[in-house]
Amino acid sequence: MRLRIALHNEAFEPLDDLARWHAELQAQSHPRSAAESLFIGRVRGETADGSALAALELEHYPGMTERQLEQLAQDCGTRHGVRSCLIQHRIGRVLPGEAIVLVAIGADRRGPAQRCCQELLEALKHDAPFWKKEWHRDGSSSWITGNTPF
Amino acid sequence: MRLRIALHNEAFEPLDDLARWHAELQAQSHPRSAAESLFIGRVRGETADGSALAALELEHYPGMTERQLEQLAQDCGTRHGVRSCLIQHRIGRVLPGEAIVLVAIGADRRGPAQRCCQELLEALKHDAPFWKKEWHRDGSSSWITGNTPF
Amino acid sequence: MGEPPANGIRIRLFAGLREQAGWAEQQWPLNAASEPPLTPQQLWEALQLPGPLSSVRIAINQQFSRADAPLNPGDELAFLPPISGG
Amino acid sequence: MGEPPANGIRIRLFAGLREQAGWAEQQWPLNAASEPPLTPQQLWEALQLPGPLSSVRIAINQQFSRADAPLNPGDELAFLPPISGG
Repeated sequence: MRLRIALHNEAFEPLDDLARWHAELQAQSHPRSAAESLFIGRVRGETADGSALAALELEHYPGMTERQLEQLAQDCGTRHGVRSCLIQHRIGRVLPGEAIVLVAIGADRRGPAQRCCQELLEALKHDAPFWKKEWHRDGSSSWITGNTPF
Repeated sequence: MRLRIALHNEAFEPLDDLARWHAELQAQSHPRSAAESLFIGRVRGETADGSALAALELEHYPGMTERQLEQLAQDCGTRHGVRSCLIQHRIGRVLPGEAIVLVAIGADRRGPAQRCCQELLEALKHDAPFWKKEWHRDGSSSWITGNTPF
Repeated sequence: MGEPPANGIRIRLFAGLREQAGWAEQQWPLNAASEPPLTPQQLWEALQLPGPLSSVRIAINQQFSRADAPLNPGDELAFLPPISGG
Repeated sequence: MGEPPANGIRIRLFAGLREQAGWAEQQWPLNAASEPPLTPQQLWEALQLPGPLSSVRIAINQQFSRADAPLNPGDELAFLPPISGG
């Protein structure tokens, strides 16, 4: 399985990253996958309680976060027999509308691609050390202590 | 729900189409979705029986295919309460590695986006009038009478 | 000026079925709704199309329909072999 | 030349837990593996960290671990409040 994991501390464009990833796989003579399942997550304009969000701050555990993402991707990719896996995740201060996560799974068939993409997204939400703090318009902030409902 | 359906009789680049779709939604003041689930299907290099494929020919029922895709997308999108839906599908002669289908679903949460993308892909595979013919290297051809396993 | 309203049934075949039958489309004369009504099943048999009717799906005016749905003058009837899209 | 090998326990806190405790990291002296061994649970209590230990996850050397896992000199111990990634 081809695997790439990257944390960005500045805004990234998921479609540009995907195009680069596809070009790299092609350059490595990795034939294009018959099935690719992708997910792009972006920061909402509202906080969990419905008020306007100024920004989201993403803290992580340098070293462990990357290692844990790699382990989760390897496990999930092997379980589903997929061909390629790209994970891009933001850290730092992220503005509403900006991309926060991109997962792209290439496989020979749509079932494994979709299942792996979905499971890996849940896994990284629950088992990769990231923490989100919501910054409100009035300058106050609060840590989010769970994920948004599925 | 914002809906766009297009049939292409020449090769299309899914990421370019996606970028245009996102730009159009933005231009219409449609805020970026917090969750976007996507699927890209490409033509395999092999036929169902494992021999090398020269090309796939995609026949459709002009008028009914577009109408049926729109109906399936409306039903699925409404059922899951999603915000946007893009379907691009090839017709005509498609070469190995070329994109054949793109489905992109934007929603407020990842569950509805993923479920809708997955269900709509199955729906269009089973209920939109498309027919695939495999062209072999020796010039012979055969119609495919079912879908690849999930 | 303009064409007179079609008053037969336009019958269309697709993909493998079209190739097996050797034709893509034909017109079946029907000037008025008949009683009992003409159905896709009757036309399938009258046209001696290949294989069992259960192997195909039926569309009337580009909507999926039943084999015993009544046909009316001007209808477009299509016999669709197994679909393989996406 | 170079630093001597670390032989205490490096303790790290993150996110809300770091802010509540008022510190991000400290060193706990431990020159040799003790008997019975020192555990994350004992350190949680000794450091008087806020809330029940069950509200956090524990990592030793950047791998998830149990609260009663034995700690050795040079280990990095982290207490992780509820994760919210993706």
